[in-house]
Amino acid sequence: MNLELTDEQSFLRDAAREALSRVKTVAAAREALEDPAALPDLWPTAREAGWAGLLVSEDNGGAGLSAFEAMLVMAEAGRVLAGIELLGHLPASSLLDAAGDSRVAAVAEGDLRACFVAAQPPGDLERRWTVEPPSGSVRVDAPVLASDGTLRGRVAWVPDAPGADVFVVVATSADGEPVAVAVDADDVSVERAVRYDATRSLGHVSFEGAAGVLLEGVGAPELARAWFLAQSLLAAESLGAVETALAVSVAYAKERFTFGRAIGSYQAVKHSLVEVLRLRENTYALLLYAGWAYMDKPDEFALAASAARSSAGHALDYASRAMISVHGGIGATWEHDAPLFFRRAQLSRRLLGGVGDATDRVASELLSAA
Amino acid sequence: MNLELTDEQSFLRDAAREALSRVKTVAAAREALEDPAALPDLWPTAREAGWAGLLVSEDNGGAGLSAFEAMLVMAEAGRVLAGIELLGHLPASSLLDAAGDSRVAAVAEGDLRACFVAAQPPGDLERRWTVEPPSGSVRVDAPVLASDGTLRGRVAWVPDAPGADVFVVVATSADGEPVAVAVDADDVSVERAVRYDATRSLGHVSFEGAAGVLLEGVGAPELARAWFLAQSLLAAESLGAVETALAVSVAYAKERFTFGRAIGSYQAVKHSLVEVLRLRENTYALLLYAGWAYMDKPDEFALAASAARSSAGHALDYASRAMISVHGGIGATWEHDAPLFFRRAQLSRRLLGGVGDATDRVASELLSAA
Amino acid sequence: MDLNDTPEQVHYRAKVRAWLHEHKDEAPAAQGEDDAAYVQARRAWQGKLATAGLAGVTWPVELGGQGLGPIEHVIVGQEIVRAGVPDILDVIGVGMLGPTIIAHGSAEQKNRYLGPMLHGDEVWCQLFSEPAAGSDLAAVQARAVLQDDGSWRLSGQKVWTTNAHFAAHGLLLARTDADVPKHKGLTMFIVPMDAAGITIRGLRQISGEAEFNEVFFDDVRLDADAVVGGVGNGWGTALTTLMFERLTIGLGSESLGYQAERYAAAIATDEHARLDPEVRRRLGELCVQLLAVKFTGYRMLSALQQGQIPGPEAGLAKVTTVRAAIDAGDLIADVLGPDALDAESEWAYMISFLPGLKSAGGTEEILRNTIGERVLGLPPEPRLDKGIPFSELRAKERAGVAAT
Amino acid sequence: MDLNDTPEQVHYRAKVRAWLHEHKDEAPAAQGEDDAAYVQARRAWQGKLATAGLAGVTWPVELGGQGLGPIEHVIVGQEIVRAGVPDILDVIGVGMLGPTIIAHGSAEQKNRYLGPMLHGDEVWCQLFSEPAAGSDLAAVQARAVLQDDGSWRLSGQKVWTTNAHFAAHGLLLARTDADVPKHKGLTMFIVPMDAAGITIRGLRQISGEAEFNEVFFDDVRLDADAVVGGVGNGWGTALTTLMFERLTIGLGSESLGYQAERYAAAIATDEHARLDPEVRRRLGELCVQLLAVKFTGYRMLSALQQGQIPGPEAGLAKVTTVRAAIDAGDLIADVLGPDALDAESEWAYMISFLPGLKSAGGTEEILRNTIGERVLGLPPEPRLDKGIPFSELRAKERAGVAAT
Repeated sequence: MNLELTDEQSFLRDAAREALSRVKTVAAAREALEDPAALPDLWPTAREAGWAGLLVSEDNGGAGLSAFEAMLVMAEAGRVLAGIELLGHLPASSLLDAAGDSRVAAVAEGDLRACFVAAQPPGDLERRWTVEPPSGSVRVDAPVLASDGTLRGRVAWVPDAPGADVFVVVATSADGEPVAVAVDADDVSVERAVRYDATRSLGHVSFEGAAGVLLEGVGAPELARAWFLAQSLLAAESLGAVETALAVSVAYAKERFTFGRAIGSYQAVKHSLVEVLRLRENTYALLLYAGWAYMDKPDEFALAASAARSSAGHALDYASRAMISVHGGIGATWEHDAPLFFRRAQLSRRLLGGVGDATDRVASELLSAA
Repeated sequence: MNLELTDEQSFLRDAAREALSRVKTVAAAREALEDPAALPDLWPTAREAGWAGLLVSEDNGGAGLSAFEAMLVMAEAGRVLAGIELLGHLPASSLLDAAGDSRVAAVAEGDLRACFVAAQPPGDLERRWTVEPPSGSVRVDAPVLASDGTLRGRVAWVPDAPGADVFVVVATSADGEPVAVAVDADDVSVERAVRYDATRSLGHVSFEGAAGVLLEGVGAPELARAWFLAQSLLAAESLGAVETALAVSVAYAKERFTFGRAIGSYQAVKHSLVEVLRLRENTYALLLYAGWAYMDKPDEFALAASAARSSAGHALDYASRAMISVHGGIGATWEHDAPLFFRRAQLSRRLLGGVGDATDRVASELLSAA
Repeated sequence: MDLNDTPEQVHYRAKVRAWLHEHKDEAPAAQGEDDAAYVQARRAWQGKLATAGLAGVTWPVELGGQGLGPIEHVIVGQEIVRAGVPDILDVIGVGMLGPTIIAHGSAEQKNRYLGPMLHGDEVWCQLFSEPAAGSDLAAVQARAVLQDDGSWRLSGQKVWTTNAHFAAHGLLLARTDADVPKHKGLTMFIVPMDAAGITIRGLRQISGEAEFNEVFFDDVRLDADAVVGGVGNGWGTALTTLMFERLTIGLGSESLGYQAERYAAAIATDEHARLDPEVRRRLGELCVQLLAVKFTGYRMLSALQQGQIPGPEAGLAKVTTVRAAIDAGDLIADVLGPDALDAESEWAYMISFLPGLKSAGGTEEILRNTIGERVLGLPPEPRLDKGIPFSELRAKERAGVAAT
Repeated sequence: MDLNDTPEQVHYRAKVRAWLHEHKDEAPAAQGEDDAAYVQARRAWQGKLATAGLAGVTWPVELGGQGLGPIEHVIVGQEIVRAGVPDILDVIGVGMLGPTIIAHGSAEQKNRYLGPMLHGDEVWCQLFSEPAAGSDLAAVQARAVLQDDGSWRLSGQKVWTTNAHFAAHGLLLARTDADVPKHKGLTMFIVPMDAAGITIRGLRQISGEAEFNEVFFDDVRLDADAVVGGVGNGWGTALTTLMFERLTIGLGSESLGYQAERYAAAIATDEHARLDPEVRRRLGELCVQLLAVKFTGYRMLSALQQGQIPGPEAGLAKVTTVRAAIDAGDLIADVLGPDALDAESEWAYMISFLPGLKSAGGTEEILRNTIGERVLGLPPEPRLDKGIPFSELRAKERAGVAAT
């Protein structure tokens, strides 16, 4: 057993941190709230760094790495609130790779940007494959692939949909089986949706008789794995944001004085920051679990990834509120970074089933195994 | 508007405190865990003080007071963990009073001790009148009054059932209507059940063709009112326990030193005790609401009493844990009082639908009104 | 114990309701753009309310008020909410600063300022907090230096100032002696907001709206008669304002809009969520808190009516309200999804606003300290700033930062 | 990153498993009455484990151990759980006190004590905490006074002592000099538990069981060679024990029984509750915590294997475990009802036990202080006891209480 990062993993992480440090992503996150054009296009950075092909096998032109390496990159993106379209791209790329789709080399290269139109696998309360509704608490059916090969349906709040070149859509076939269908951007209608966190590219995606290519060899287990991969990536991204929130808050707590003492010497502040650390440590441990399960314990991957997502969502919620609170009034102002982390927390925890569904899945997996 | 206690209310409260101070009830609560016979019989105290007839109208030989006065007495009982059988007696007495039952004078006098065999009124999730199950999360149907006037059914965890003289049972009639039936002790089988808090008299009650007297003029509104009265009384009793837990913890936090400072000077301890105070204040305010609604806003009584119960249950849970925690290791020892308050908290919150059902009822009432 | 109106209160309520019914068409919208025309309309409406006796209800009659009790004040507030019209614009002036001038001001100051304040002719702002003096208010650094002619020269910065951009006057706490311990060298001033050397800048919050302002003072001249309550007595004067602040927040809680019914209505629109036990548990728990706050408010009002001054524990109601409203925002966004976070949504504004409210106005942590010490009698935190001249204290803090 | 066993570990695990399989019938029950016969059976079983190399896995070979790493230690622990047999009886001795003697003891002490300890022939207890010295351990008052003949006379009281009633020896922290600051006047001793003047009294917990003892010392004579690690060095020696305590708790967490699977199994028995979203949310949240603790344990183990010493943040795992288990007890009692609180129920014991565990062993609050300061680098609390002779400090505290 060795849970330290390997040299390659450390290198990947450090290189990501370095590459992302060249762009003022946090400042851009603020500007983009008022001017979407202020958001830098980080896809070229992702291409150059080889992130696009991270999960594509070497045979298909990728780096052949695993989920944990992808999480390391996501954490670095989260650390600086960088809006890179990896949450949509990476799970899609792994499905295209599994199916040996003709586009996979271009996707691995980053010449084509892929978007995963995810569906939540059935559980013991909800027996269908479901996707995000535009509004409200009732999830809706995944798109349907008719027997003539055309795709119909609508999926709301799809991460990284705007501007994607190829969509990998989880659908149900005419006979009710879950399938993956690759659809070119031309056949997809994408309505851009910006909510609260301008760095998060979202779209409502509609298929109205779109022609799709059925991905062969990709069935329920692979589709579930892709869903939980997305959960892990979102968790990792949140972890990175937690780490920044903690570091910035700790620094401020050392230098800000009140009643003659640095505020970090007060238990209320100190214990709250240690609570952020506790949630951070828990989340990191669960990401290790998810990374390990992805490779070596496929039966536990749903549990591990859901637990990581649940932990990360809670951690970022707490950390971003603590960041505001430790900074006193100034932490709630537009010019401060804390609100940007708060925005990230609020929107992220409601995407892809939300933290609530992830927590329920943890219970569901454990209850089913009991 | 005047929410101060009236002189009569203050007198009632002070007299109760005085009467209960004559018995070492907290010490008895500990001894009774090993020897049930150590529990003092406080019914004579209740009789003498006139609590048995508190809610019976003056015409029927009672004091003609209202729910808030009963809550004041319950709070005093809770303050010293006194096991008096008022939780069962008082709602029963009010129903006998409403029906003008022949036994009401003796009940008001305390010559007969009554026991309310409660049923939870229907809500928007559960449409039946239900009673406590012996175990598990599924509530069971209230007893059934056959058309021949005999009663059948079983109700678990009935407060104050052992030794009661007359049982006032919420049942459903042959045509499905909720009714109240008075049954003499001879016709009732009571299995005493002691769990965790030895001061709480509980019984599993069975009716196997018992002959009952239908209480005339008592229908669904009166039965619901009695259920929510019991909720308020339990809430008030918990409030009293919270107040003792707070006072004892504050006193200890002033005199115990660590690292050269009184522990009450540390924010972790101080803020936790202020949290107990906050929960105490909230609960008291809701008891005022319940007392007022009982008299003047019957439509809001279900909401008010459920809110009070929910708040009190949470407050006592928190306060008794804080009491243990502030006292460090010694607070978790058998000889200390803190565990007795903890036991009180743990059992009380699971009686009569539990704090969970009360909280759900708050939501249900507000959602229905929306 | 009686929560119902007395016959006199029933009568008063009816009178208020009748006036509002008759005049409600003259009122501007309850929410409007933050522009000059809207402010002007709100000021005019305040004037009408004042003339009708619906502003300054608890002010003494000889100073233009009604000389009535807190219950009448609340009755007016309830009826204003019920009529769907806006309350007075200058809640801070009439609720907090006016009463401070009534308590500590000179006869001339009362004559000059209270009338125009009450009628909305002159709006006021509160200039207490600074970037380095928030919860530790006695640490203010804005400096007023006495001149040979008896006037003062003021320099420094204030922050979190509501209404500064259209206020005529401000009540300002400044340091006039740095060589004595920090609570002792403070003085309260009335500042004309159009004086030379004042710069006002909007301070945007998470939501993007400028709820507050920063106000900069660059060698601003204040006349000798600007002093309120005596030189060196600023801390005592400020405590009066803070006491009225607590009162205003406490009595005004119903109009904050953080009500159980409102959140329940939002959840009730979702047929699936309203039957979900997990949603109901969360809704129930936060509504219990809000109902408790409502009746805590009545308790406070009742105590006030008996002549009692609310203690610091009254601040717990705000803690409870903010927490419960945060939980409500969370729950509603969980149920409604990302659209609840849309810039146009009423919930997005609330979700954005609350984290700041939690930190503002004396943080929850300081409040808990105060209540623990003054209400529960727990021993104080070790204070490292006691009895030390303010100037030395600042030097020590700077040394502390450099050392870490 | 690799969570799987290496080939060597696979081999080691197989060997351990084979031995346990072969000998498990010789083991006593995992839980038994707290009587002499059961203790004797457990001691004998410890002897067999030690002889087979399954006790003291990380102790040096020359002192009777296996000289292996923490992973092998954990493998043994996992296989013992798997085999359903009890672990060694004297976890405190072998896990914490033995390593302290190995680090600080004399050659004679190592020779005399370690062998019998490892084999269960002599059980040990830890005599550190006192009624007024719990989380503030350096405040111990038990007094050892040097005699002219070089022996010591010990008086005082210890508390929270596990196994004292059948221990042969105790490791005891005493004050030997009250005229120096409190950390400096302490010395560590080995105490024969059958010495004249020692009284042991069981200390019952909420559950009614005597998990711990109080131990009273009335002028107990200790030989000169009872000192471990030097006179006046007791604090440093104690820190070593505390570090091994953290390690033992960290590495032993799997056998505590606070596992996600166990709680899920309890809920799964209730067909209604297992489909209730509110129950599932609570179950999911607490299980997330417990799964995190499990993998945090692996992280710690991996770091140990690389030669790193776990920092104080390792204590957060205990905080998380206790909280999650408290939540689990709550949830299970909510679902099962009052029967979960029956004296015979496994849940009643857990529900009763946890609140004390939360306060014990260095409270959560002290731990958060330590982590905040040592891991996050936050400034310390003001310390009022620094550099003050212990005798004066006590006088000040007494004055403080008198004043309130």
